[in-house]
Amino acid sequence: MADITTSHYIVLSALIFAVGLFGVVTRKNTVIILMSLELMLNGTNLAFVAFSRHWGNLQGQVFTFFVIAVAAAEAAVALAIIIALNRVRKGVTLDEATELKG
Amino acid sequence: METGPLLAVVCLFMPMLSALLIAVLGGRMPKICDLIGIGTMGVSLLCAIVLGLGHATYGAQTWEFTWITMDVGWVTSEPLSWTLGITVDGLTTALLLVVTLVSFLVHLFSKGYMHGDDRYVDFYRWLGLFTFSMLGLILSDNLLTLFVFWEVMGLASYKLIGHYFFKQSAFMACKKAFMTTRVGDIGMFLALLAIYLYTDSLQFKEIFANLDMIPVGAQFWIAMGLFMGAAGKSAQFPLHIWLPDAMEGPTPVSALIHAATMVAAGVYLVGRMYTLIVLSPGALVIISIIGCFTALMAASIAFTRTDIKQVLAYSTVSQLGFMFTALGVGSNIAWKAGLFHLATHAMFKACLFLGSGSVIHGCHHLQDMTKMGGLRKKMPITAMTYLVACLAIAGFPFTAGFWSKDMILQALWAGNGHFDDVYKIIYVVLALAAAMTAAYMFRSYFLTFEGKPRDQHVHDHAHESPWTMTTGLIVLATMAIAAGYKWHDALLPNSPGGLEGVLSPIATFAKTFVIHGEGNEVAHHAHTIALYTSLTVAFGGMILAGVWYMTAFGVGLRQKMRAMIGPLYGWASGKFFIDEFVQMVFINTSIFFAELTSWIDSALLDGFVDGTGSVTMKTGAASGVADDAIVDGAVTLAGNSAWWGGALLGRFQSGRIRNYLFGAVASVALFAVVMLYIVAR
Amino acid sequence: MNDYLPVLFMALFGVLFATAALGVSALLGQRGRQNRVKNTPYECGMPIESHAHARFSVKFYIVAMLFILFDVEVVFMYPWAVSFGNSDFARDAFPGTGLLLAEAAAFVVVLFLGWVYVVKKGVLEWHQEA
Amino acid sequence: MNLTLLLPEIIVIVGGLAVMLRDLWLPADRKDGLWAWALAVPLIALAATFLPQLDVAARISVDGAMIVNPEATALSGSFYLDGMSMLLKRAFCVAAALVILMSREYLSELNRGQGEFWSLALFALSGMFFCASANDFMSLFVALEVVTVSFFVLVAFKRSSGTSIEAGLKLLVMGSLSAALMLYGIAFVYGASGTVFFDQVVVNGEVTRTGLRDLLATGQLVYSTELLIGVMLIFLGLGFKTSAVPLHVWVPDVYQGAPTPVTAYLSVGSKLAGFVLMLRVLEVFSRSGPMVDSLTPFLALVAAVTLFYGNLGALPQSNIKRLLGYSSIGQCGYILLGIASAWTVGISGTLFYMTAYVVTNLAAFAVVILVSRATNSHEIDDYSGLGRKNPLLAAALTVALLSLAGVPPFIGFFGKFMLIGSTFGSDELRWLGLVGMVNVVIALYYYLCVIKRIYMREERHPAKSVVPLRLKVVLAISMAALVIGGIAPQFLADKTAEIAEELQFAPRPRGGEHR
Repeated sequence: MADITTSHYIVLSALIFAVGLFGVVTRKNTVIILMSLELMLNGTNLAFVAFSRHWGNLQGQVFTFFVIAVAAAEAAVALAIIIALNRVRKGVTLDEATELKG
Repeated sequence: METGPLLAVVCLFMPMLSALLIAVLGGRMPKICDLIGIGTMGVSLLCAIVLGLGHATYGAQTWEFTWITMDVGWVTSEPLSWTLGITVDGLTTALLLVVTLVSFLVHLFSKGYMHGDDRYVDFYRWLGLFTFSMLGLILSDNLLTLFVFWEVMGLASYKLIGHYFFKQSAFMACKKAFMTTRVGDIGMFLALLAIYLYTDSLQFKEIFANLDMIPVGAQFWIAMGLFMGAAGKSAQFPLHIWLPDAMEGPTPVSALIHAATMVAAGVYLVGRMYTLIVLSPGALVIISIIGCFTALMAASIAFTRTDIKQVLAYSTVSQLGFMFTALGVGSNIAWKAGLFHLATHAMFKACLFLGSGSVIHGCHHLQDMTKMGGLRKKMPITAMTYLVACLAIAGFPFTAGFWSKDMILQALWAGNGHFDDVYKIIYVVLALAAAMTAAYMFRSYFLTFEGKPRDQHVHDHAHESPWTMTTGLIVLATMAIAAGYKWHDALLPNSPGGLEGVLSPIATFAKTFVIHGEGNEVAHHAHTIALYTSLTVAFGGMILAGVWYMTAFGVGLRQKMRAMIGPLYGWASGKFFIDEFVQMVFINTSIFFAELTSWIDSALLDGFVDGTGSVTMKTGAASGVADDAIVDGAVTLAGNSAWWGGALLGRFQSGRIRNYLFGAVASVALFAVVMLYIVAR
Repeated sequence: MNDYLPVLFMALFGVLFATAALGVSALLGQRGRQNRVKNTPYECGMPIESHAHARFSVKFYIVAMLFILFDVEVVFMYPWAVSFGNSDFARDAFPGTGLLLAEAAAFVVVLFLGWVYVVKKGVLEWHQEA
Repeated sequence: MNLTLLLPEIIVIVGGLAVMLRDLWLPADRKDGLWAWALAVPLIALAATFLPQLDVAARISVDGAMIVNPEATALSGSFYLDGMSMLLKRAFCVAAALVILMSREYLSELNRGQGEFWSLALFALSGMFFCASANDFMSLFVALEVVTVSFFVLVAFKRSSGTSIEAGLKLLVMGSLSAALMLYGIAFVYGASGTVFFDQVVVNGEVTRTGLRDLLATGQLVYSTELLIGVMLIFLGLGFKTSAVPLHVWVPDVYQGAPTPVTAYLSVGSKLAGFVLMLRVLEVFSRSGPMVDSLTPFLALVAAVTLFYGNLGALPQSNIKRLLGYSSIGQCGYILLGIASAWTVGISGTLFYMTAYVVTNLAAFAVVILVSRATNSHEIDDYSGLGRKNPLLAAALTVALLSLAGVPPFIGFFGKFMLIGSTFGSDELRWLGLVGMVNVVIALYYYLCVIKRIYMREERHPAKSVVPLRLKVVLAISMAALVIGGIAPQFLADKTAEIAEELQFAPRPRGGEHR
């Protein structure tokens, strides 16, 4: 059997991305959704790093750093919002956020 | 910018300034809003007068600026350019004078009439905006801004008619006015669209230069579309129904809207687009027939009204019919006659409306003529001016109305060489309508001012109005006589300051018509016949009214009449012979006719419009949105289905993030699949 | 195939271990004898003092969050350090860089200002009530 | 490295930090005055954009081909200053300044977090600036996230209010999802091309770094399915910011739930940031004909669905903010018409419309803020009789809505005209123009429904709005822009046409013969 090629990494990254996507769509708890989103981002990171190796330049790796940083910022804000949601609506599931509609 | 257009621009923006100033300052200084209004309108009037006096020098000037030039690249390879501007020619100058004069006097009049009104400030604000839009409409050199001003005027008139919005009737009236005119606007809008599509422009001069690009079949429909818009604004059958109801507005508003401005806009539109309309003889004759029918119908209804403003309202409808009848002839003189009558009518009808306002004010908001009578001694100025205006509208010799009506009849008799037989019939009918006009107007005069007071209480408390109100009456009464000379001169094609600028395109197209020009033997013949006819109908109508109403209600005067007429007819049929004759032949017939038309009016047309309205409202109530006056039937229907579509979308918008997420992911996937399919193909 | 062998072993081992652990506990554990004491987490330990879901001060999360944020920001130091030390790389990824130090300084200053904000807001003062 | 080009960005970032720090040392009773500091920042930045040093030719001609002028780039080519970014930066400055003027009362009432609000607004502004100048996918992503994350906080700023938090959460979840999708798309593009930069870097005649523009122009990078999927995902992710279908569902909810000044900011700033990036990405990929040909049906599809979704969804609304939310989706659809057509006139129309949209929407929101302060409600029914209570406010709202509806003589009309007109250039897109026209009618309906309530209904809420000077300034500026832009649109139209030329889109529509 052949070596592990870029394609394999990409398939893996797609799978991680898909798992994250699945979690985002099916989960109810906002914290878990957040985790799933991180999973999606990490799937992408994997793809970036794999492509970085494939092309022999470091752009993909640098991109990954940015993604990590942005993801951290997003997570910080998200947790703050979730805490605030918990204070106002006494819960952290998405069912707490269904007032705006129509 | 040259002097002429500069003056016109100042004239145009003064009322706008007034509306803005009042809107800004009105809250803090409600006392001065009338002064702002009157002052700015004074400046406007001054500009118009200077413009009118210097018309010979200014001639037909236009001022235009390029709104936008952009490379659109899909119509022509040249960049698309939209030019807007104002045009100052004879027609514009004439109407500018009329509008600013009446508007100024109405502003002044309102200071007295509307004194103490809760919404005094609002009233002046909308008055300003209304005048602005009317002036803008007149000055526009293109159909685009004309249409914008047309619609803004609709809104302003809606607010003014609905000034007493807390009264159910007033509220319904303004709604009806808005809705009915909107029906006409559909036609107008389609016509505009067609014009733009065929000629690639909405500028008058471009349209007239490219008339040959409009196919013959389309000419008729464009003309009819324009007329439909005009009929809505100018209250022609069957879209006239809003005007009598609109009397719910304050009387100065009636004087402004229903005498000089808004109802004139339709006539102006037809007059302005005459070069185009005249291309289609079929459309012309339809305009004439509808105008004539409206004139007769409204005149006969006017007989049955006891409310003084209602009489004037139907009289307005009728007189507008006269104008359209004339315009429908499609000859040089007809054009002049129609617009000439527009100008003279503005003067005497504004005088009549303001006079009725003065009476209503003097009688403490009483409008029923059967409770009046003998007011001449109490309100001498009002009575005198009202009488003068009545003479003018009746076509008494040497008043303004005489000249213009004479010219209308003359134009009708001359015809245009296409449907001359029809025009002859119209001539006869219109002459009858003119006679009736004289009769019902004097009926209203006699009932109000002459004879014995029928309600002593009202009579005792009646008083003459303050100077702010009577000034307008006197000026307008003077104009009701003088206007005939001024306009008559101005409108004659061979006199200086005439309207050749406007007429020259018509002259070009006159080749296609058998236009009977001045000095022609037929025209001379027509002139003579018209003169006799108009004299006959004027005096006939006035005498009939005098005889009938003075004998029936004024006992003293009836004695005099009997003494005067008795020896003549006493041998034959006794003292009430004339009464009965008039009753039988004239009044009964006309009452029957009036009732018939009134029935058509109320049962059919009102029913139709109200029915449409109520169906709309019911649908609206069911769906919860569409009970509105702005969007008319067809759009409402489309709107309702669209609304359900929107409500359906609202179900997607469930507020649940999970659904959103799922929807988003699913639709991204869907998009991807669809796209890959498209790309693979 | 050789590349996948460790993965395969890893997976096999994981599955085996899990099933073995479950199987052994099922085999050795005595079913059917259940009572309250049996079901407590620590059957033979200390009596439970409080609920497992103890409430922490929200400060705990905030400080944790701040740690992560500042920690993650430092990640940018790596590419910077690499390119600072490796002129070949610097030319490759960021050609024409004469301001590498100043850039890093600006970055650190901004981070420092963030730290000033945090301190001034009193987030790091533990003794104050939340 | 040309740091001067970054001057507006530096001003905004330093200003944002200064406001943040200033707030820390300001006594509580003087924090109300902080708005003036915040206001100064976008104004100074706006002034800075007019500096002659920033006026660098964006393209130069080399061997007959127009290429990106290296002088106009900074940060190793990640930052690019051309006519489009300049125009948008000015628009962002105006938007931020107007929003700051609008927000002062709101913050005084909230009485909390003044420094945070202003500095976040300014950081969002800096993010928008970088969006306008982004010249590689890294800066694109980071700039976009700076805007988005700032808005997460701003939207949820009223943390005592359930709706505000809920709106924040919705924005957050949808925003993160779309960011992840976009990122995945970028990964695809990177995988297909091997670069995330738009421009190549040449040192001593040797290409040290490849760029997408050059790869596509020289045919080294050709159309492939994964490239197309990547670009589509990028457009969908950007579509989240611009409220385009399918990632638009958050819009009405967030518009309704967020504090109104934030909604106003979101509706112009964040949206335009998305659009300018869409234009940038499209510009890069328009170097390759097959790419544009496959993107066109995709964008057209998105535009059509967005138009219908926004305008139909707006019809049954009873909440003005929600209505404006749906209307914002609809407006996005119009702008996408121009982007889908992807030729000079369409792009010019897009830029024109975007600029016009800033003042128009902000004017509408300014009135919404004022009215809701008096009536404490966002129900459209509570606008009944506004024409009598506050004639000037009513007039301002009417003008703004008419301009949004595209009624002449207001500025919105020309934008719509150009956008719809641009689709008539090509046979493929003519149907889209018709869709646009149908939607103009639908949109007119619901805008007129509001106007009808303003003028033709009895007032329901007697409270009159008091208009503070700051809001008067906002209204005066936006009204002046609306009307002047409507009466004399030539200046802006010329400017946007010039920018569209510079962007080097196809001079004539694709797929359609020229009449």
